[in-house]
Amino acid sequence: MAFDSFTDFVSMGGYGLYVWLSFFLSFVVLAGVALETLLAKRQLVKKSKQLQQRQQRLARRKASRAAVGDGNESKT
Amino acid sequence: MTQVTSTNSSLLHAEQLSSIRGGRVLFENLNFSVSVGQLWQVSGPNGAGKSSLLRILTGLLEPSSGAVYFNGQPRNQNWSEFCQQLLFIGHKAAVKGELSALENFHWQQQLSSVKNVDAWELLEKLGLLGLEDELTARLSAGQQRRVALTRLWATKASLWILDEPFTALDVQGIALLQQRLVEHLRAGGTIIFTSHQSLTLSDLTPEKLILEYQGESL
Amino acid sequence: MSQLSGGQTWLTLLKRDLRIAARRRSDALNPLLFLLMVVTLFPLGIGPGPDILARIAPGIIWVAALLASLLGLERLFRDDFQDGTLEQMCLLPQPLAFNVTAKMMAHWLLSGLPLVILSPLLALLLSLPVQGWWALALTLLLGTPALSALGAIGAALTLQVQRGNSLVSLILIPLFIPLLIFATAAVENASMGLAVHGQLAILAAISVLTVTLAPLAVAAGIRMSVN
Amino acid sequence: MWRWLHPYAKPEATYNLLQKLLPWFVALTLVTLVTGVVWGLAFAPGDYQQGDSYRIIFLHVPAAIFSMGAYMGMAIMGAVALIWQIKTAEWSIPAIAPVGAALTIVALLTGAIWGKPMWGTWWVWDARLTSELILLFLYVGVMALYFAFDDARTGAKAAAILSLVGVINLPIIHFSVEWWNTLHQGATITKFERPSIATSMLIPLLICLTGFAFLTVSLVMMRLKNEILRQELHRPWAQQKLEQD
Repeated sequence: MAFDSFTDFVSMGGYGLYVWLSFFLSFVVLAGVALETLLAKRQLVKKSKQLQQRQQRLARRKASRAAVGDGNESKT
Repeated sequence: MTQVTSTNSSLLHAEQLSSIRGGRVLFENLNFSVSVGQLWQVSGPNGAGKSSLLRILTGLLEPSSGAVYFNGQPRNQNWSEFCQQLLFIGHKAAVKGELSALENFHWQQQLSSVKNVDAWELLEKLGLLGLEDELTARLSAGQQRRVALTRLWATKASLWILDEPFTALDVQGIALLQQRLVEHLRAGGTIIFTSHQSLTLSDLTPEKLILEYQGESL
Repeated sequence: MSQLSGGQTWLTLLKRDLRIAARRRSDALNPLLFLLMVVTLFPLGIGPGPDILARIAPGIIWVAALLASLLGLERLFRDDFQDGTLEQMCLLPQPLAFNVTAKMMAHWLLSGLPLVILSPLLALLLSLPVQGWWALALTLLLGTPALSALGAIGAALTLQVQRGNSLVSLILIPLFIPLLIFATAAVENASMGLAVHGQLAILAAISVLTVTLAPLAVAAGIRMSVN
Repeated sequence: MWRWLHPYAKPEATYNLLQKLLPWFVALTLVTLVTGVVWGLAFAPGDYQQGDSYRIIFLHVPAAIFSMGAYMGMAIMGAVALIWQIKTAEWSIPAIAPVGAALTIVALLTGAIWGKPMWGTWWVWDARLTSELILLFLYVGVMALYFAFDDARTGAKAAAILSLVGVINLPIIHFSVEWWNTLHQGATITKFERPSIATSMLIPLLICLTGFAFLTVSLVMMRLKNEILRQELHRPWAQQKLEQD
């Protein structure tokens, strides 16, 4: 341990503000990137659900159209 | 010439072409061979991927998968020769609005290195005489289209790929263009084009390639 | 072979661009007027004292030149892109990377060269010492080809972007920095009567490097945009 | 060998690999970073010249090194993407750029904060800080270009080309700024320059360096996973993956 007491550790020989500020800001920036990545994932989940609903609507439409049609259409 | 393959007789050969645009499958696993002297019509409803297919054939667009062969070889390997043989007229007419009809023709002629065409005769044929000094931007859509089509009369290319060549043309223009297409085919040329309307090209019936609209995503 | 040689195609493309530019003169003229006006703003903003003006003249002129060169860039490929000429350029038998140099050359003739010609006037307005005049003209002559080449990259990459002008600036300004540093240093040295060969050589080297490599990036950008 | 792989299967395989590896990398990041930072803050001896303010070095140097490393990595991926047409390499560019930009911001912030006690001012036009600032601009350009396209695929390709253009310019920019700095500030000795560093300080610094390396890689992997899903959103496998969590 390079410091005698906890207050010493916090004050960093008078440079406490600078040292702790830089560690804090760095943490904020890097954690911000990680957080943004996780949030983006959520957005993707939402978008994927939307896309799937659209696909289902299309599939349903297709199925109903095939049923109405002459009936001997091959499935694709 | 040197390479003898199964696709040797075909000028342009598409293998397993697929195109996905904006998350939508336009077409999948398309195979066809275009032989020298053939006329091909690509048809289908709006959004079926006709233009995309033509652009893939010209190499402007990368297919999502599959490959295009020219003279039996991968097209990108003899790209320079392919470009010499190719004439492509797309949706965008490649006509400069800041230049007159005559100048536009002049530059196109320069780039295609065809020297023996009488510009005045051609302009007269296309009904552009008297407008030759007018800036193309001030001409009507049909007239601009005619300026773009002057390229068909001043080219040495044998493979023509035309995207909706008949749009904006009047009856006369359509007849003129059809006549030119027949002429090209008689001379041994090859044409691939898209059109909504079915054509009556005297005794020629085009090979048909019909694309269907694919609504669903992959 | 009756096919056009690469050189003929290149010249044809260049001549066509110049012809079109002659039809819309304001496109080439506006950036120059912009440059002139920006340069006029500085004496008005910081006072007309010849000492301070002469001290900062190289920086002002070069910064203004960089900004002016960004102005017309959006148009470099945009019209050709929209009317389909760019597609046809992709389908010429000659390599696209070679053909785009014709467009870069046209751009330089219309934007870089007038700047060189205009430079004595700018030097005069900012009371640059006479020894600095020729250095300024030389740095512009050596540096502006790189501006056109880098600018073409920015223009090609942003073709599909609507209103991409601010984006082009964002991309290009960091890349312009070395030119600014060496050019202003050369002009400063020259006005103090010092040797400038080193800086000019570096400027020339940067230009040569940029002009040879940029067409590859421009061609890749155009193929991507036409896609 | 890439050619033989089925083009559709490739991104999925990459995704699965990333998913398998990511927990390990996150764990390694946490272990090394916490060790390095605690060691550097609490156990490493103080500097006889700069006192305890030098402890910022444990953030500043790794961030600066990997901000440039990330750019190199991005440019290499850009080259791979353009030469061999490998999609995942193309998509890694929008994944790397924000991480690199964040590291650059960290390097700039810590540099400025360190500068205050050392030089008495928050910002000096020191060659390294200036270079770092320009690096940030380059990152911003790549990101802005990527986001300007509606189509994420085209955006990634444009960003790939730009990152390559940037990496060729990077040495020129660096050299010019260095030269400009000596020209204008002559005698200023940058205080970051240390002839030698005591072993007791070097060990925690090295641990911090590995920590930042793992952090960079982990963040890039996280973002690349997202990017692959974004680009493959219309494929069933991507939708299944997104449903699972």
